[in-house]
Amino acid sequence: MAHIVRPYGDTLDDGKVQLSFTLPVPDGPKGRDAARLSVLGWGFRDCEVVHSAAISDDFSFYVAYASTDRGIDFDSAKADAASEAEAAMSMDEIDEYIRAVLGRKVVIVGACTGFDAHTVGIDAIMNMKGYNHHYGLERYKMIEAHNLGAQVPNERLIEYAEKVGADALLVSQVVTQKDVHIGNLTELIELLEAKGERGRFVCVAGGPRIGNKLAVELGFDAGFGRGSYANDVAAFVAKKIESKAKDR
Amino acid sequence: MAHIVRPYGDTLDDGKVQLSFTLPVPDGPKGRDAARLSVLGWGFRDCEVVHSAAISDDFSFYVAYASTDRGIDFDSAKADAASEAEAAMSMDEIDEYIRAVLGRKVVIVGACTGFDAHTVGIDAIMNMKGYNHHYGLERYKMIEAHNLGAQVPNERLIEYAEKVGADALLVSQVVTQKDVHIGNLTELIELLEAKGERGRFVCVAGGPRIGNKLAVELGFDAGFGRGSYANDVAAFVAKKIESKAKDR
Amino acid sequence: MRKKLGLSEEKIARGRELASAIVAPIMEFVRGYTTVTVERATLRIAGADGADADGVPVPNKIVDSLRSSDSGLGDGALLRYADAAERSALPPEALNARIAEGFDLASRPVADAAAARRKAEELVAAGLERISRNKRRREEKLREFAGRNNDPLLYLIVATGNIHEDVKQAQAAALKGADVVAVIRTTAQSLLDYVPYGATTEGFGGTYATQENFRIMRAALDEVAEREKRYIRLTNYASGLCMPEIAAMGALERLDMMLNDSMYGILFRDINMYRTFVDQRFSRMINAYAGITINTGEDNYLTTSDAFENADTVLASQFLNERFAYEAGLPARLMGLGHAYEMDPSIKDGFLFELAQAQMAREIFPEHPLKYMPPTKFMSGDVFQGLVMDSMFNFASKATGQGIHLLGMLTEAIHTPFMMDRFIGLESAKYVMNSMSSFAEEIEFREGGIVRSRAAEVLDQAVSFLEDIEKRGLLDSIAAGLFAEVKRAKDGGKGLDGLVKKGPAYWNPVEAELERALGIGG
Amino acid sequence: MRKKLGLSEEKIARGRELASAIVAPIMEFVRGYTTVTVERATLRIAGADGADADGVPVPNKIVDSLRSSDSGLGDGALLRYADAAERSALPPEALNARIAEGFDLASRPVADAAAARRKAEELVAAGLERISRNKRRREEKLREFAGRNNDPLLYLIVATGNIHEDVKQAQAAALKGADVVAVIRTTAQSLLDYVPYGATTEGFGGTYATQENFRIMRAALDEVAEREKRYIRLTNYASGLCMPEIAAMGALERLDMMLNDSMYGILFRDINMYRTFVDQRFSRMINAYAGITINTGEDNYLTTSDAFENADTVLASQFLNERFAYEAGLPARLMGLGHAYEMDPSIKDGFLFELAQAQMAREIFPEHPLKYMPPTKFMSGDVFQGLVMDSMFNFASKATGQGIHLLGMLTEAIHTPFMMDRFIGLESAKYVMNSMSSFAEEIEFREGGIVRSRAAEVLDQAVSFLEDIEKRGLLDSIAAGLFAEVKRAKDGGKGLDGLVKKGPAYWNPVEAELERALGIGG
Ligand code: B12
Ligand code: B12
Ligand SMILES: Cc1ncc(COP(=O)(O)O)c(C=O)c1O
Ligand SMILES: Cc1ncc(COP(=O)(O)O)c(C=O)c1O
Repeated sequence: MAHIVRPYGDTLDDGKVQLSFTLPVPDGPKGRDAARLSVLGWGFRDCEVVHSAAISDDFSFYVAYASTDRGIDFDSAKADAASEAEAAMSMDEIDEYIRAVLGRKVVIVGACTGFDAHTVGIDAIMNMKGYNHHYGLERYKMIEAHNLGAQVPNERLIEYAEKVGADALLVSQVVTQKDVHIGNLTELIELLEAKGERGRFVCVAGGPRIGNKLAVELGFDAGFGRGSYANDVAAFVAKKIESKAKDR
Repeated sequence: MAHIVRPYGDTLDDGKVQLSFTLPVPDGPKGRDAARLSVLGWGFRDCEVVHSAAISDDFSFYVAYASTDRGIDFDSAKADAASEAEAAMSMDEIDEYIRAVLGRKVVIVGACTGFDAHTVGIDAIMNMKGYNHHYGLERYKMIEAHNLGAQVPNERLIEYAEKVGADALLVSQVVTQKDVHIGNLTELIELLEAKGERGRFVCVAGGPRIGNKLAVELGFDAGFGRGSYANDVAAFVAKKIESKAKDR
Repeated sequence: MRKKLGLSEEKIARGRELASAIVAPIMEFVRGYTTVTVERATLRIAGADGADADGVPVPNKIVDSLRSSDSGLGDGALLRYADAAERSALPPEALNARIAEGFDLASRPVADAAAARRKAEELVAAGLERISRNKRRREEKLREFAGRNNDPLLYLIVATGNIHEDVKQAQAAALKGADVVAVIRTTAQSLLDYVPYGATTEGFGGTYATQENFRIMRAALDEVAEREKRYIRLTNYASGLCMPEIAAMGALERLDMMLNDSMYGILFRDINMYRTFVDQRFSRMINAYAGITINTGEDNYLTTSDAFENADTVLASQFLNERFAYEAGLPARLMGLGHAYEMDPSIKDGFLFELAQAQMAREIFPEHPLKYMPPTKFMSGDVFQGLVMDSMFNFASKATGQGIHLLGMLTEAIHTPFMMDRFIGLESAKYVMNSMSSFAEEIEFREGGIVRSRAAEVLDQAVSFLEDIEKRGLLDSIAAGLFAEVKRAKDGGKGLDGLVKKGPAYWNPVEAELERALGIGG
Repeated sequence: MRKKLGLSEEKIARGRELASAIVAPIMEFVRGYTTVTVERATLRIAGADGADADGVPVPNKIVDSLRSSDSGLGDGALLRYADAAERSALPPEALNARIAEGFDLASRPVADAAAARRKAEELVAAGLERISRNKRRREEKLREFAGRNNDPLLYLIVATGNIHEDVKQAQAAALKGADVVAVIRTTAQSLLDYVPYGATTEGFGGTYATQENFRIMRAALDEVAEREKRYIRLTNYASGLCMPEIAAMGALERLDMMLNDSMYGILFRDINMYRTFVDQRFSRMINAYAGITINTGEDNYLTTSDAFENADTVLASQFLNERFAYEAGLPARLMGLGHAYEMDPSIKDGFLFELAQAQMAREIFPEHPLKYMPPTKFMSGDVFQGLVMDSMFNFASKATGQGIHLLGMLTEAIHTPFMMDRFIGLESAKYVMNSMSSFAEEIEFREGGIVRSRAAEVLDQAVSFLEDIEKRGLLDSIAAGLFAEVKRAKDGGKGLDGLVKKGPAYWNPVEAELERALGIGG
């Protein structure tokens, strides 16, 4: 049986949602009605526009509460494949796993690509000291980690990965405005494919606005969003290498 | 030509909306996906669930940003009929109007009905001192205002209105939980109709969650929401009395 | 608590002196009267409970039938109930059931007065022992979980109308850090001259206060308390036409706090003033005996009158509430005197005026766990701005060492709280208060500055205001609209017909025992 | 400004002394060098502008061709440009057009050096006069609209990538109360060794800094200023590989503030350190001459290292930035030294530590219009909690008399600001700052309390840190990763190849005139 869930304000299935948005119209009674009609147009009912204010002569800001009847089947919701690894294995367990199953060090190359200068995210995953009480990949006994830093062109990343015989590429993308990250990530995969090397590396993308879904769509093996840690990625990479080996 | 408007984040027609809501499911990757699917299910695209948190074991809170393609025709938005009166006439102008057009004092009886004990709203409209630099009806030379206060049963309001020969009834409703205001307002109209007296009075409802639309649906002549002032109501009532007189 | 304002101790003493003088004639009057709900409360402590098929509670059936009988209520109701218990040899539950089915106590005069008295004393002792047990249990748990509550206590309301839905929301709130949960009553329960019976699932803007609802919520909060090792206080309203009865029910079910004000019912519910003064005393004696903290309602003044202009009326009312509370045997540590952060947000330095008021209350009432209410009046549909106002309030509260902190809701102007509203309120308050935790110890207010001058000015005004009231008398002052800009006629308002002059044979062992235990002469 | 922390004046003096000692050898080096962008900036002030069909700017064409010619850049570029102007008798616009079309300055040696010098001086005088006119205009408007700005100045960013869209958002922000509008540059413009030409509509995370974009935005803000009778300051970034050129363009288009740090490029953009130190000096001289306030980038330290642990590096960098700025002729009142509210929000009393840091900066740099940055690192997708953090920051800023206040955005962790985010930021800051407007005058910090102790401790640490740097030398300290936990090799990083040793015949009348006007010996 479907397990339908709807938003909860103060009673089960009341469907209450808070919204805020700007409209490119002047503030005033007509603007408020436009806001109400907009919310109704998005399929909500019982819309109350509880606040409106002029942002400028031509723009106005609205806060609204409304109800929805449209629930979803909770069973259709999927935990992000990559984040299923969440807390799956600890650093020691992963080292042990690699030793036991692969019997050799895993080589991982990471970088924040394109013009993106945000190093903190990739550092959080790779640097010795790690992040939020999770050590980074450099500390793993069975991982050889190379962190190329930020502003790294895709070509250089691939070149370097070839040089050190990498098993996996970790790519961080933080700036997403105008979908610049999509371009950067797509380019990497296309370059690899053009060289016939896509199969050679496990490719992982990460960043606060990157989800597993998006990453997979763009041709990566997985994507890791905010709140992910080195052991999530390490576990994923290790298992993926193993399963790739089996597939062959 | 239709003048379609959509929400504006930082670019025309990007359709960006902020949402927050609770789902009756535990927090976690699956909950976040449920939140995302919910937002998509409401017809938005590019949903980013930017925050999730556990409210309890079984409830979780989400903040999301998403885009909509569904705009509305701005020309279909209507300024609230009652609030069109907004700033229409000042106290002096209204007194002048009543004197000139009706030639007699207008009698208005107001109350906050049912068990609703919020007097501040009806006082703001009726009391001498008024609200936010708008004098109340008691100060109008050409209006005889009777404020019955709060917790007034509908029967008593009607009785009193009959006694003083009122032209108009003003009803305030502030508490709206479980739609208790709908019941109170509907009852008043039904009582008047049962007595064949609906036509005798201009009936006006008011309160922070009352809109003109709702009031008219419930059988009132108009409704006034938050931010309305004595002169809005007085102007409406005076004109309505005149038009009723003409209709006869 | 370090004093920082340099307030005149003399002025403060003068305020207290005036409050005593104002309250004395009221107490004089009060001691000569009982009310229908005082009698019902007495009966409840002795075991009267339940309701008939139409929902009329057993205590009401007893009191109503006595009132309309020849004997009236002048002798009190308890002796008749005890006589019936004695004669029938039934335990209270069975006797209650018989009364619910129609058995009329008033139909028979007392058989053996001495035996009835003994029975009454026995029943009362059992009731009071249950209350004492509750008090001990609370104290034990507070000791066991010492140091686990927030300071100030974070107080949240639930108000779904359905006790079972309330339980979910209350447990969620408690899990996330609330120290106090108040179940808001349904709109207008204040005006009912009876307390409904049983678990309820339908209310408007709140949930009926019933003894069963108290019990259900108490159990739910105790469950979270054990899990979190943090005692969760439960609050309701001993207010309106049934103040003493609700106090009794709360005492029997281990509530920890009660909204309970000496004048709120008069001013904000148009309840008759004589009735209210009699009821408030009895209700407070019960609260005192049960170790229940009262929360007074000064915050309500600021919803109808301006916080900047009328700050002195809040302080004056605090002096009066304190005096009335002492008269009822409440120690200072159970007096959650109320005030509120209701300054117009557009006032320059409004925050400093709020700090002055809160710090002043803190220094004048040093042992009292002041109850500080959030912005409500100037909250609007702009939930973002509202959240920021609440944050300034959270700051002011922690900065001045308030005791009981009602969490503001960003949706205050829109609806009774959604579950997520409460969550946002809690999380943001915890962040602010932790982030400026030691602020109160850190800072001094400059001599001659805005904060000190404002506090001194408000104290001055409050003392003049009390002087004025003393001259006119409290009843006439209320009639003249000196409080909250509301005028109330002495013999107007609801519930006056429930006021009863005590007869020469009036006998109430609950009252006597409470007076004895609390050390307040009858 | 009343001092409240009781900081040791000796320690402060020691900090300044160390900064001088650290900066002196760098200045020694700097005076012997020019860079490609210093030359291009000089050319721009003399009138060089425009770009060829491929978008290569005229100043770059000149400098690149000279560099690759036999003569090189050692003599400076201006004389050649002036010589061409003199010989062709063309006004700069026409000459620029010819260069854009392919005319190569390097192809001909200087004809009449004396005539070329005269021409150069004439061109430079015209450029500098335009800059001076801008400065006078700004001063007049500030006088005319005196008292209409907020205090601190409220600073907002726009970053749509499209200058025309930016204009809408900037005007909306200014109308709602912003005093300063900064147009954030597109991602990675820092790393371009040229400045794009013309109006632009495509950028990522920001809009290209071009002279035409400056002009468009300047006009848009002047329009609002006249309507609102409030001068609106315009800000951009004289930072990255083209610091001096952007400073020149900003001076020519009457920008009012420039992000401009002596070490930011090295640490956060991996630009070579020698190159940066040369560029920063020339850019700052231009800013000083134009009356443009610089904003330094200490806030960036706290995005990579911890605000509690590394507070001293911020103060040390402020001392260094101040010294570098004095060396370039900037008066204290044009030094918007940076810092930021970046304490982990879960730290108990974190707000007090922030207060300590902000108050300390205020007292150590009393005439400097400190630039205070909002929380960014600990902002999350929880926009509600983020708004509350921003409110605490707004409070701290007003409470410590900061000069330039960057408004926090509740969506900081999500996207570049939506129009409504900016609106919420402005409205909430105005409310908070008005509500606690006089707070700074009202309060004192307790002696021996957290705030005073923390400030003294950070000052101590900063002085030790500077002592360490003095011992190692600044360049080696950077190489060793002492700042922001980033290591930079002396000859590593971008742009080193743009560094040029001044030849014996090096001639730069812009530099000479600036040094003269600013009273800083060559
Ligand atoms: C610090 C910071 C900076 C610093 C960067 C310093 C540095 N060395 O990294 C400085 C000041 C230099 C900076 C500059 C800019 N920034 Co910035 N910055 C931030 C800030 C405040 C924090 C980012 C951060 O450090 N987060 C902490 C880390 C640990 O989190 P994280 O990156 O999400 O990483 C975690 C996960 O995502 C994941 N992860 C990340 N990468 C990877 C990779 C892999 C393989 C895996 C498995 C996982 C993984 O694991 C990490 C740990 O859990 C954010 C706002 C915010 N609060 O988020 C803005 C922000 C990211 N910046 C932004 C912008 C626009 C810029 C600029 C472009 C602005 C400008 N025009 O000048 C510049 C230029 C930078 C450039 N060219 O890229 C925007 C991006 C908007 C967008 N969505 O497009 C943000 C969101 C601010 C905003 N609201 O405008 N920035
Ligand atoms: C003050 C106040 C009180 C005071 C009332 C004092 C008094 N004498 O009025 C007290 C403390 C007594 C009180 C009690 C309760 N309150 Co109350 N209260 C408020 C508060 C804080 C402000 C209301 C106010 O005064 N607004 C100012 C006036 C001027 O605005 P207004 O009413 O909107 O009126 C304007 C317009 O609406 C219009 N208007 C109003 N009436 C009319 C009539 C006509 C004819 C016209 C033309 C115009 C008009 O004109 C006015 C001027 O512009 C609001 C929260 C808020 N900030 O809005 C909660 C609020 C209204 N209360 C609420 C509740 C639930 C209660 C209680 C039921 C709680 C309880 N269970 O105990 C009780 C019981 C009251 C009862 N039985 O009705 C809820 C209602 C939720 C809902 N939507 O159902 C609110 C929204 C708070 C909340 N979030 O929970 N309350
Ligand atoms: C003392 C007191 N009693 C009761 C109430 C609640 O109102 P009601 O009278 O509807 O129960 C309040 C509300 O603030 C109060 O302060
Ligand atoms: C001094 C300085 N320059 C420049 C920037 C902007 O970064 P970018 O290098 O991308 O222009 C900052 C950002 O905070 C800064 O502080």
